[in-house]
Amino acid sequence: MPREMMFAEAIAVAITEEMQRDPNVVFYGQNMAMTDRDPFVRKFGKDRVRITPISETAELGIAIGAAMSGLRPIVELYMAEFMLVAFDEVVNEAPRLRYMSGGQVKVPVVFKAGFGFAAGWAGQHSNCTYHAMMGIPGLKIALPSTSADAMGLMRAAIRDDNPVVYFHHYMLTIDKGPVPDGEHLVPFGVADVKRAGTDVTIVATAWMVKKSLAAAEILAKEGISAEVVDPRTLSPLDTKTIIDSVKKTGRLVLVDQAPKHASAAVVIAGEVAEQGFKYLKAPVKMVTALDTSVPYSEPMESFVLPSEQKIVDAVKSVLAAQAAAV
Amino acid sequence: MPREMMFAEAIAVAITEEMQRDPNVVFYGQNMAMTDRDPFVRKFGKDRVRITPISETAELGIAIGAAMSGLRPIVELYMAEFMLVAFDEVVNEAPRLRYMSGGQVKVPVVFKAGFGFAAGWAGQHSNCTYHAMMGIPGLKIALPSTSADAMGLMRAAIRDDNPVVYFHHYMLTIDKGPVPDGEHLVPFGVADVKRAGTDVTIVATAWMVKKSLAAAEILAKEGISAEVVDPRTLSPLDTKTIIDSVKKTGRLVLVDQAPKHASAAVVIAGEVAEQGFKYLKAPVKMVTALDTSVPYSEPMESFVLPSEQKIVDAVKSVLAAQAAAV
Amino acid sequence: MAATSKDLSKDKLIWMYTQMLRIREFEERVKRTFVEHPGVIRGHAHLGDGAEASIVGALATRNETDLVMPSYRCHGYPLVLGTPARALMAEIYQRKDGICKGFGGSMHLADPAHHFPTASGIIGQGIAHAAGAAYAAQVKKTGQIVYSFFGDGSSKQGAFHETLNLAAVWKLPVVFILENNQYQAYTHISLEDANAIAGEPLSQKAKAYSIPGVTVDGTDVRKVYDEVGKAAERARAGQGPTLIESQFYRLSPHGNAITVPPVPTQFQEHESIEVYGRKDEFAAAKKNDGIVKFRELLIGNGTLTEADAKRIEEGVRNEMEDVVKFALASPLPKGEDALNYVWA
Amino acid sequence: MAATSKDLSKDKLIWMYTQMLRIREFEERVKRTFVEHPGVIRGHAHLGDGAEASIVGALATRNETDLVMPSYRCHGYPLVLGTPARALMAEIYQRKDGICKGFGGSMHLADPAHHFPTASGIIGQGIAHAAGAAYAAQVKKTGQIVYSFFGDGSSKQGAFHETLNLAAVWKLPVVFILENNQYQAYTHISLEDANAIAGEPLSQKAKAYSIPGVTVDGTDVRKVYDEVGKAAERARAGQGPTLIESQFYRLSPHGNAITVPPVPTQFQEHESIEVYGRKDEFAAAKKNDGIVKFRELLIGNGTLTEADAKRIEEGVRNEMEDVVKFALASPLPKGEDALNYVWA
Ligand SMILES: Cc1ncc(C[n+]2csc(CCOP(=O)(O)OP(=O)(O)O)c2C)c(N)n1
Ligand SMILES: Cc1ncc(C[n+]2csc(CCOP(=O)(O)OP(=O)(O)O)c2C)c(N)n1
Ligand SMILES: [Mg+2]
Ligand SMILES: [Mg+2]
Repeated sequence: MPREMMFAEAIAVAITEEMQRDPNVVFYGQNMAMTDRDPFVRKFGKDRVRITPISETAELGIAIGAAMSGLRPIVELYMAEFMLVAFDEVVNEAPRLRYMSGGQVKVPVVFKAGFGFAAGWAGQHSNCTYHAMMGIPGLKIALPSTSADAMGLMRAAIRDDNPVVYFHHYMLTIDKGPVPDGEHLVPFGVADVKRAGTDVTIVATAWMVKKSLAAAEILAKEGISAEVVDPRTLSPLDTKTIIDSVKKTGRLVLVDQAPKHASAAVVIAGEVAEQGFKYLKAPVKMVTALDTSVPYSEPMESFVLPSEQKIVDAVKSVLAAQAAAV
Repeated sequence: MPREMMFAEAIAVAITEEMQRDPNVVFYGQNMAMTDRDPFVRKFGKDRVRITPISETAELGIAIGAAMSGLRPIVELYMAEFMLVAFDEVVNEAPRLRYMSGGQVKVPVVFKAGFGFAAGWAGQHSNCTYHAMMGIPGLKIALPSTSADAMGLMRAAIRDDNPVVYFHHYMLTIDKGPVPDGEHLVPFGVADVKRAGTDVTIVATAWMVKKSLAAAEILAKEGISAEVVDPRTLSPLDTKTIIDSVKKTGRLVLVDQAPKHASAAVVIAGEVAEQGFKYLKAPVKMVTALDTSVPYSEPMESFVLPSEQKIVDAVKSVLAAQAAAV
Repeated sequence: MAATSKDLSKDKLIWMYTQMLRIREFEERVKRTFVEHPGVIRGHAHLGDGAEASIVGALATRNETDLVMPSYRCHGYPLVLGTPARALMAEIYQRKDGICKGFGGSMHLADPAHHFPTASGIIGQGIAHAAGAAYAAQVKKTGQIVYSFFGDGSSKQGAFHETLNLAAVWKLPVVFILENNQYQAYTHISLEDANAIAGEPLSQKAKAYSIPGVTVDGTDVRKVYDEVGKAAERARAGQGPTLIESQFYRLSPHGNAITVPPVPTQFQEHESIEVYGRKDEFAAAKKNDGIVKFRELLIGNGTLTEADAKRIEEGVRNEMEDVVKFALASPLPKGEDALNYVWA
Repeated sequence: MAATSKDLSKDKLIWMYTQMLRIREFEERVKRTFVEHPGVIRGHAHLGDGAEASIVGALATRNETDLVMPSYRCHGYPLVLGTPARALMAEIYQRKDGICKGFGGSMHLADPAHHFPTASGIIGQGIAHAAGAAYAAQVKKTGQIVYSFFGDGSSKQGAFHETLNLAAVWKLPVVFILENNQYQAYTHISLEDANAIAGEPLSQKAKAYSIPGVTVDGTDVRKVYDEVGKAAERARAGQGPTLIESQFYRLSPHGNAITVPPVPTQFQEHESIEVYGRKDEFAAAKKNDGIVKFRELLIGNGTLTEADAKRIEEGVRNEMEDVVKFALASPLPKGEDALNYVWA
């Protein structure tokens, strides 16, 4: 019987249960595990659960070194931007050491990071950085949008023998949703159709899935049937499910919280231009952040970010568009 | 009368002449300006030309701070990967400080970096990192493919009031080409048609332009007329010139040295899927590195990277492809 | 020789006391805003109460054009530099009249016209920016020096290390002021700093760069003035940087609670109590308030009468009352304003 | 108490001398390859000649399962750890029989089976990886310690600073060996290190982390053994890390010349001469060769006869002759082999 759980709770449960299952899983980061009363410290002790200084390069590098020696570290990063001061570890160490060693080592780490806090955190704390990690061979990226996916992907990330960047959208933190019983796992590289539809495909991730589902509701009332596809992981990316949906609907809207050229949307659009072109009856349409940093003040922040209304408008525009003249 | 110049020389001339023109231009980095015999030190002295320790975060951060105080620093980074240890400065400081200050400051820095050294430098030194900087509002990216563009873009980069990442493809270092006389400038955001053609558009950057031009030669012998477009700057990206070309040819091949999802090619493909869809007579085709890190051994490295032959094959495949069935 | 606090004029001492009060009152008003006008401040705001003596003692040594680069906890410094408090509060309130026109917010104040170029929200990076400003001053021979402020936690970031070495090698005119307020967000320093764990001062980090390292009581505005004064003199003389550890206590929690909209956010209890249950530590810090101590001193040595002090305090309260009113009345920016300032 | 070099058995001393010779001869053969077999080595190769006494003195203190994490200048260490020299040379020659099957090359050797997990080509990052291996040893209580080797230049990278603090706070079982060979690529240390400029040892950086810092003559294999031995003992006893500055001189240039294909690449003159024109410095370093000094010592104290020494030297030459032949004969990988090992 599925339980109702908050997004953040689902992640915590996954980490706890994986730590129970496997003594090699360790968990550390800044501003966690401050005292013995911390629930993770209480359960797993101060060897496996630790607090770190503001030293992201050391934190991530130590995780990588420990992973090569048999641990499975999870590093709590709170905000994905904090990885940027240590970005070499994320994109040029963790995913490359195995390859460069000719397969002799593996680097099972999970870098867990919040992102996209569209609540007045302004220019340096509100970004979506996943595009900078896409296409890095050897690096996996999880980007859940529901409590169930959050739990299942965290479990899978911890068990994965490859480095994983696990993104947690802050705006979903306290959202509740059902989570299946038992050892619920979500495999990497399998997109999920969050809502079935026939007229148009909307591909969205994380918070944008929520906004797209809301937009789909509005559209439904106007007789437009939108299918909402959530890739759930950006690497590997399940292009097939997306193209299968486009095959059915012939129309594609991509929604992403990042500016267009820094988005996952544009990558998926490019893939569809290559692999799904023949199914498209209209140009794809992207609903992304405008090309600005995220401003502090609320009216400006709202103006810049994708909204339900912008998604609705985009869907209508692709439905109005004529098919390509051959 | 245009002079023949090596690519690296064209860059050095641009830096020298800009330093002569503007006393606020400074130039520093690792393993340069070691002694008083260094040509830049001789001309401009040890205040404006300096050597730095292996401290990329300090090097880039100091450039940013100095730029806000009226200097126009150029930082020599040799290999673009070295920016990754200081990536926050590149994508989350330099391009955001002006915006966050409400326009009160500007950050005219040039981060100059080699990349793509496909000559056995293996997994950590052979990458193309530009995708991770695309779509960052406030950050410009130059990616020249000829001596003339190298000079003109460096000059423009130094004069630009925005932060610029200037990529220098190592494999082009000693290539010679004509450079126009005088203060040759190449504006940002203006693509260049390196070869005119009618049957297919090839979009390529840096070293891939050279490979694409060679492929176009081969294709020409088989009666296929390929147009080769070089965006020259990835931010701003001149989508219009690309789409104008596609309008003419109806077919698009994109060539990029990076793995597909980490490429500029996929971004451009996504833009064309949105803005140029109606002109496409066939799916776009991307010729990118395979989804591996770059291996050390030559046969494997060659296998992974794009080649003239792969470009030729891709062009033929898009010419063979049927138009989308509406 | 650097001027010492003994030579401070009565006017300057009163100015210093006033600035300390202005910081405290400004921060109190920021904090109260979360209760009185929920939603007016978004994101994460961080207060400088407890740091007043350290901030003012340091900045009192400035020459007119010297630059100041604080961390993201940056409300106090521009108040001292002459930035209109109205424009600062308006920024924190997301308003068009904000010093950054509503683009930056609490963590990213900037006022280059008053010698405060910018602040970065990413730990440690501003230290490098400060050194860069010092490099510009050195190359352009402006005679300026730069005051770089950052937290104890920030000294564990690579940027600190790289910048201090390079600043020492280049003999940059910069004073590094490590504000040791004993906490890095919710983390007590005893959990993260090797010097602190060994019972050694954080100023010892200076030895890694062969520059002077000094620890000073950051609740004593005169001692801060003296030590920063010496360092400033060194910097002006072309002798390079100094690392000053200024020890004080942050009197408010790290910042307002991090909540997800629409859950309201406010300041909670201080971490010493909330996380660690150390009521005594917090009570002792409250008692050791640099403002209270300076007031007693100024009254004790006849610089101020009780009545003078009250008048100043009243004046500051009135100023900040006006500031809040101004900021509340200032209009929000329009959505499309967001398209400005992306490119220079 | 740590065992001292006085207690070293004759066998161990001879083993140490042999390992030093093997490193030297291996590196000579790498260098000669550029002349004798141009194109066989690609990219950038970096030699450890000059470091032999430091490497072997340090590694002679190892227990069986202790881990070693060098920087990208990594040929020497695995030779001492027992990695077949054939597999190392084959890797540098891009061959299928290479220790990394041709995927890594000179900068990225790895042999976890012989306690050498990996090396990183990006400066400073391997220091953090080494601390991570030590963290794993601590959590898993394996009793292992980790030897982390990195250059003087690398100590200016943020990763150094962050890792040493965290290793000290966590009391990780790791020995940090800062190989001060006086150059960072083409840059002399006097141009980039604040300690060096002040005439102070780089081991002083340890004070920033309140851990022991020692400077040792890295051309004296016995002194290195003694100091690293003490640090290893400390690490084994759970007392945390030590920073050892081992001073020696890199006898070859930084690496083969950086050229663009098809321009051939080779080793040039040492930077001391090529860049700085300091012939005396280089000549003095050549004279102070740790291998020559150790040979004299071993013959002087009767550990070896001249004939013994010659026999060992002959043996090492023969071994490396075979190694080169093996590596040349080993096949190149196939292109499509590149698709392996991307994912675990
Ligand atoms: C690179 C990075 N990591 C983490 C954070 C999150 N963070 C914001 S403030 C802070 C604590 C800073 O502590 P300290 O330097 O002591 O300054 P204080 O807040 O005490 O003034 C942290 C960890 C950040 N902003 N940047
Ligand atoms: C982050 C980074 N910056 C720059 C480089 C280029 N680089 C490679 S080796 C080297 C010099 C290293 O000097 P040192 O640490 O003294 O080691 P040594 O070569 O003397 O053994 C540099 C700067 C790099 N690999 N990584
Ligand atoms: Mg603090
Ligand atoms: Mg060195």
